[in-house]
Amino acid sequence: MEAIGIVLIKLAFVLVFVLSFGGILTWVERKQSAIMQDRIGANRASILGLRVIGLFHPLADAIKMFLKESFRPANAEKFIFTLAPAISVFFALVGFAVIPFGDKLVLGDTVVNLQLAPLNVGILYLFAVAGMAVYGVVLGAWASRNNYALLGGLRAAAQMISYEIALGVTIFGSIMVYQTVDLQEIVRWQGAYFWGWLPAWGVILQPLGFLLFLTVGIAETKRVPFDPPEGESEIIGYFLEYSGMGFGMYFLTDFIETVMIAAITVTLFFGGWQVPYLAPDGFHFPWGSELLCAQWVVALLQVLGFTLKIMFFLWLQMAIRWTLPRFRYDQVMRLGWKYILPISLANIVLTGAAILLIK
Amino acid sequence: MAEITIDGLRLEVERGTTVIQAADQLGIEIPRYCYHPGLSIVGQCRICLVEIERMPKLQVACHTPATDGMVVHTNSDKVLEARRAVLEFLLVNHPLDCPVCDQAGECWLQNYYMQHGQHDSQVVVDKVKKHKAQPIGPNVMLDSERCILCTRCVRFCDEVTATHELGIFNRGDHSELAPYPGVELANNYSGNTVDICPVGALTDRDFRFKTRVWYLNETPSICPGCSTGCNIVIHHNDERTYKADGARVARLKPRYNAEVNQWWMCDTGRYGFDFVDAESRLLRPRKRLGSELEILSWRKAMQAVAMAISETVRKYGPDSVAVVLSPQMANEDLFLGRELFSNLIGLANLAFEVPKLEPEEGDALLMTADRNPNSKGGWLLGLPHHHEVSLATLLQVAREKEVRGLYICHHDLGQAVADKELEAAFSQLDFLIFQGSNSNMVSEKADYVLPSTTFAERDGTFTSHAGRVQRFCQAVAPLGDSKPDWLIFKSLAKALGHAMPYFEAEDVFAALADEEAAFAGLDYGSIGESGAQLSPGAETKTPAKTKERESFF
Amino acid sequence: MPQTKQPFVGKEKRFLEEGKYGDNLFITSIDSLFSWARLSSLWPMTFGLACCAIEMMATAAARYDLDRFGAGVMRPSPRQTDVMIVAGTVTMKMADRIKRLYDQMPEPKYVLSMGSCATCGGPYWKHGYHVLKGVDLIVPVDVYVTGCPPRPEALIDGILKIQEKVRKESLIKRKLQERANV
Amino acid sequence: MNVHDKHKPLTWWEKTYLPGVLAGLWLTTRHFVRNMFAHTLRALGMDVKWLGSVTIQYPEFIRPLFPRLRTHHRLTKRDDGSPRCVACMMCETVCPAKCIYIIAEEKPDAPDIEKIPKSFDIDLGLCIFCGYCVEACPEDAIRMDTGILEISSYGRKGMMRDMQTMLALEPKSKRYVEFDDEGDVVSEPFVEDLD
Repeated sequence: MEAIGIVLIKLAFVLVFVLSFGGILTWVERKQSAIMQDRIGANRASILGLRVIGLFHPLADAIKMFLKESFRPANAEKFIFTLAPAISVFFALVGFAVIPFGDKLVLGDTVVNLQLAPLNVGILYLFAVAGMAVYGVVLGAWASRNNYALLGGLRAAAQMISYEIALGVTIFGSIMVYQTVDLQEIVRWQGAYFWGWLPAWGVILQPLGFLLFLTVGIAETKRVPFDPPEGESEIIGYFLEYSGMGFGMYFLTDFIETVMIAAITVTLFFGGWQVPYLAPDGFHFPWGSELLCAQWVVALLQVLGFTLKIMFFLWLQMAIRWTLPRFRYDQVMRLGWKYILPISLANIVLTGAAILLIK
Repeated sequence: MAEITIDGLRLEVERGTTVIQAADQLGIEIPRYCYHPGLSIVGQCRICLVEIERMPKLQVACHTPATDGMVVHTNSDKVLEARRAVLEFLLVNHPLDCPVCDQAGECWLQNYYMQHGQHDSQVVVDKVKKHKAQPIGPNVMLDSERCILCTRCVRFCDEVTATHELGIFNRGDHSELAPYPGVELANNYSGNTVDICPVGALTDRDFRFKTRVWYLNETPSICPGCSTGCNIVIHHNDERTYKADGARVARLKPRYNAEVNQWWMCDTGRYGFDFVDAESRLLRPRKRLGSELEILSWRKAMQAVAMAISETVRKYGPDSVAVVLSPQMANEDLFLGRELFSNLIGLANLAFEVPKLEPEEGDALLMTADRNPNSKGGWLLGLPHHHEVSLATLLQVAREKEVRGLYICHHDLGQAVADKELEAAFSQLDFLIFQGSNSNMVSEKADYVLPSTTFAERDGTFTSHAGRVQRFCQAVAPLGDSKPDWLIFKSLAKALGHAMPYFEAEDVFAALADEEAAFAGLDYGSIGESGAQLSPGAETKTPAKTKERESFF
Repeated sequence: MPQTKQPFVGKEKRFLEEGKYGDNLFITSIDSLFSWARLSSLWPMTFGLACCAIEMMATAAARYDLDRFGAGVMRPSPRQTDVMIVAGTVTMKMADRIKRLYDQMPEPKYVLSMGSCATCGGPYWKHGYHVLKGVDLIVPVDVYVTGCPPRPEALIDGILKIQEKVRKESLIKRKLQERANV
Repeated sequence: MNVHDKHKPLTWWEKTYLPGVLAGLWLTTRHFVRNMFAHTLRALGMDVKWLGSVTIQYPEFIRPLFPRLRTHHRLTKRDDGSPRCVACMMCETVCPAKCIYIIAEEKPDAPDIEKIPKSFDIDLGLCIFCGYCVEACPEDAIRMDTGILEISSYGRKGMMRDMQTMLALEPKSKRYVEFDDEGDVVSEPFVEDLD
C-alpha cells in the first residue's frame, strides 16, 4: 500500500487533469467546430483586453451558469432532482481511478504506481461504473416530472444498456488476447514489439474490435451522432428541466465521458502510456541506437504520450460529432443490437480461432 | 320621340335630348369637361366628340340633339384618336404638379389621361406661366395654370347663383379664369365651383392640404344646417388620424337629389361641420358637484338622472319637470323622447322649439331661414307647432319654482339671454340636465351632462321643411362615450323601469311609422338614398296624446 | 385625515434607496465580473417563427458567426437560455407559446425582438387579424431590431446592444430589486 | 429524377455507413487541417495568402453592401437646404406597412413651392424596407442609401425618425461595394484572426 499522501496527490492530479480537460473541451468543441466550418468561433470574452483565442469563454459560461436561476419544476422530486447531476458527474469521474497514466515513478525509495487504484479487475470496474452512469441520467429525467425529459431518460436507459452489452462484448476479444483484466497489465502487454519494431498495440491485434469499441464508446457518451436521449431538435432530452449549474454538470459529464472513452480506447488499443521504443531506462530504437534518460523523464514522457494519445481521440470524437448527422432512435437500436453485437460476437470467435491457430 | 342607337344600344328619347344625355341614360360614359347637367351647354372642351354615322366630321355629344335614326359610336378609333388629341392639347399648358394638387385622385384630367391619353408629350415649347395659388374668395383658391377653361364655374355663377363674379379674360393660350376686378367669389354657393371644377384649378381653401382625397371614405348623409335637408356625402378620414389635427370629417360634398338640392349645397352647410370634431365636444357623462365635475359611467349617470326625475315628479307632481326637445334631433329621437317623457312618465311640459334666436335670412336657392334640420319632423310628431315656447316663459317658470327640474336637449340658451338671467333661473332648479353633442352655456351650468352624438356618428332621419323624410347614415364612430339621442332616451327609460324594444335607429323608425299616420308605411328601405316625400295632407298636426293637463308652454 | 400605514421597507429596499451598493469596491468588481460573464455567454433559444429565422441562421453561420460573441450556443430548452430572439411573425396562436417559453426561462433573461413583425406586427399590423401587434405586448422586450428581415449586421448590433445593457446592469441590484418587490 | 423512387436500396458497403462516415470525416478534417494551418502560420506572424475562415468580424469590419440594398431612409434636400419633399403623400399611400406619417402645410413665401411637409415621420420599427416609398416618390425626395443597418433600439419609440434627422443623413458610399472600370467588384480583403 502506498502512503496516503501520495494517493491524495495522485488523486488531485487526476481530478485536475480530467476536470480541466472537461472544461477546456467545451472551448475545444466550439473552436474546433468553428475551424471545421470556416468560422472563427468564440473570441470576444476578454479579461484586461486579452482575448487568448476565446479561452475565457468557458470561464464566462461557468460563472454565468452559477449565476443563473436554478430552476426546479414544482412537481419535481426535489431530492433526486438535485442529486441526479451530481450522480452523473460522480460516476463519470470515478472511472478514471483505474486508468493507468504511466508505468511507475521511482522517487528515491518510493515507487509510485502511476495509476490511482491498481485494481486487478480494472475492466470489470469500468463496466460497473459505466453501467451506473445511466442512473444520473434516468433519475434526473424521472425526477423532472416532464414527459419529454422522461422520454429522453428512457431512451438513454435503453441506449446505454444496449450499448453496455456491446461494449463488454467488443472488449472480450482484447481480453482474450491480453489474458488479463488488469488495465496496467494490459498496457504493459502492449509494450512488446512484433518483428522487433512494430509496437504490439491492441489496434493491430484487434482492428475490428477497436472500430466497434470506438463506435460503442461514442454511443455511450450520448453525443451526436448517438444523441436520441438529448435529441435537441425534438425532445430536448433528459436535462430539459435543468437550468444553471444543474445543466452545467450534465454538460460537463458529457465532456468527461468523452475523455473517459478516449482514455479507455487508448489504454486498450493504443498502448496506453506506452511510447514506442521507450523502455524503463530510455529509448531503444529498432535500428540499434539508444537514448538513455533518467527514470523520471521516462515517467514524464509516458504521461505525456498518454495525454497526447487522449488528445488525438478527443479530436477524433469532436470531428465525428461535428460531421455526422444523428441517428434516429430505431437506427441506434438496430445498429447496436443487429450489427455491432453480432459482429462483436463474431470477433470473439475469430479471435479465439486465431489464438488457437497461433498456439 | 326619337330613336337613337349608341354603340349598338337603342333608346327612345324625347326630342331635344342631346347625345350625351342619351348616352348617360344608357349608361355609356362619354368623357366631358364643360358639360354639366345643371348648367347650360357651351360645347367648349371638345373631349366629348363622338362619331355619328352619315355626318362627315366628329360631333360634340353634349350639343348635338338626338334625332330619329341617329347612329352614334363613342368608341371608334377616330373618336379615341380625337380624345387623345384633345387631351394632348389640354396638357400643353397644364402643369404636372399633381403631387401638390389637391384635386389629384378626383381629377378628370388625370382620369381621362389614364383612360384615353397615355401619350408622351410632343410639346417642346415652355408651358405658359400664369398665376399659381391665388385666393379668389373666402373659400376658393384659384390656380390659373391648371385651368382648362371649361367655364363650368363661370356658368355656375351666371346661371345658378346669378352673381356673375367670374369670367375668362385675355385671348388664346393666355386666356385665364379670374373674378372680375374688385369682385370676390364670395357668394354663399362658391364651394360648388370647386365641386364642378374638373381639374385642380379651383380648390377648397378649407380642405387645402389637409389630406389626400384617396384616404377619404364616403358616407351618404343629410346636411343638418337648415330645414332644406340637402343630400350630402360625408368625406371622412378614418385611418390617417394624425392628419388635419385629428379631425375625422374632412369635408362635405353635395349629393345629387333631383327633388331637393340637385347638385348643389350652400357654403353655410358645407363648412358647418366643425362641431363634429371640435374641442367643445362632450365626451363623457358627467355630474357637477359644486365646482367639481365628476365623470360618470353611463349606467350611473342614467340611474342618477332617473332618480332626479322620478324624485321630483314624486314630490312636486308631473308638472314640476319640463323637457325641451330640439329640432336638431332626428325623428327617432323626438319620437322616443315623446314616448318617454309624455307617455311613460306623463310629464305635461314637453317643449320642442325655443324661439329662434336671431331670425336669419334664407335665400331663394337652397338655404331656409329655419336653421334646424328637423323642425317639420317635430311638428309632425305633435310637438308644439309654430307657436314657439317663449324663452321668457321657460325662465320665468323656472325662477318661480313652478318647474323644479329642466331637461334641455341641444339648445344653447346662452346666445339669446344674458348670463345673469340664466343663472337666476337655473339656480332655482333642483336639477338641470343637458343632453347634447357640444358644450354651451347650458351644459356648463347643468348638473348632469349627457353627451350625444352628432349627425355624422349615427343613423337617423330628418324631415325637411318640404315634408321629405331623408336618411342619414353613420360615417364615423361616436367620439368618447357619446351615444345617439334615442339611445340615451332608451337607457333613461330603462333606468326608470320601462323597457324599450329598440336596438337600431331603424327599429325606432319602424315603431314611429306604425304609430304616426304621417309616416305610415315608411321604413328605411323605402326611404332609400333619395328620401320619401310625405303626402301634403299629413302635415296636419296630430296632438300629443297625453296632453291632459294644461302646459305652461 | 386617515392615517396611511407606512409600508414595510425591507433591508434590501433601504439599501437600494440609499444607493449603498454602488460604491463598494468589492461589489463593483464582483458586479462587473458577473456582468462580463453573463454578456460573454448569452445563449439564445432556438426557435424561428418566420423569414427572420433564416436571417438568424445566416447570422449564426460562417460569414457572420454569432458565436464570436459567445452567443452561438443555441439551446433548445428555455431553461438553459439567456436570451430569446423572437425571430419572425408572432401569430396569435404562437403568442401563447412564446409567453410560456419566456416564463420558462430562468432569470436573468433577455428578449430581442427581431424584425418588424415581432416589433409591431410589420406588414400585418393593420389588417393582420391573426398577428400579434408586437411581441412586447406579451413579454418585456429589451432590444428591438428593425428590418424585414434584419440583415445579420443588424441582429449582431442588437445582440451587442443587449450586451451593453448587461454590462451596465448590476446583477446584485437586480436581485435586490426582486427581493424588495416581493 | 423520378420523385417516387425514394428508396434506392443501399449496397452492402454503404449499409455499413463506413464510406459515408469516412467521406464526411475526410471533408471536415480537410477543412480543419487547412484552416488550422492558416491560423497557425498567421499566429506565427507569417503572411498567409489563403484565409482560415470566411468570417467578417462585424463591428470592426463591415461587409461591403451592394448598392441595391435598402437601408435607413434619408430625405434629400434642395440647394437651399429645404426638403425636396412636397408632401404629395405618395410614399405614405404606397407604404404597405403604413409607417410613414406626413402632415402637409402651405409654404406661403416660396412662389414655386406651395406645399411642404410640416412633419415627416417614419416609424422604422414598422417599416419593412420594401423601398416602395423610394419608387413612388415623384420628387426623388426619399432614398434608402444611407448604408445604416444598425437601427436597433431599447424601446419602440427609439425607432421613430423625424424629418430633421432624415434630412441630416448623407449617402454613405464607403459602406457600399465599389466597382472597377470593368464592372467587377473591387473586393475588400476580409480581415480575420482567430483571436
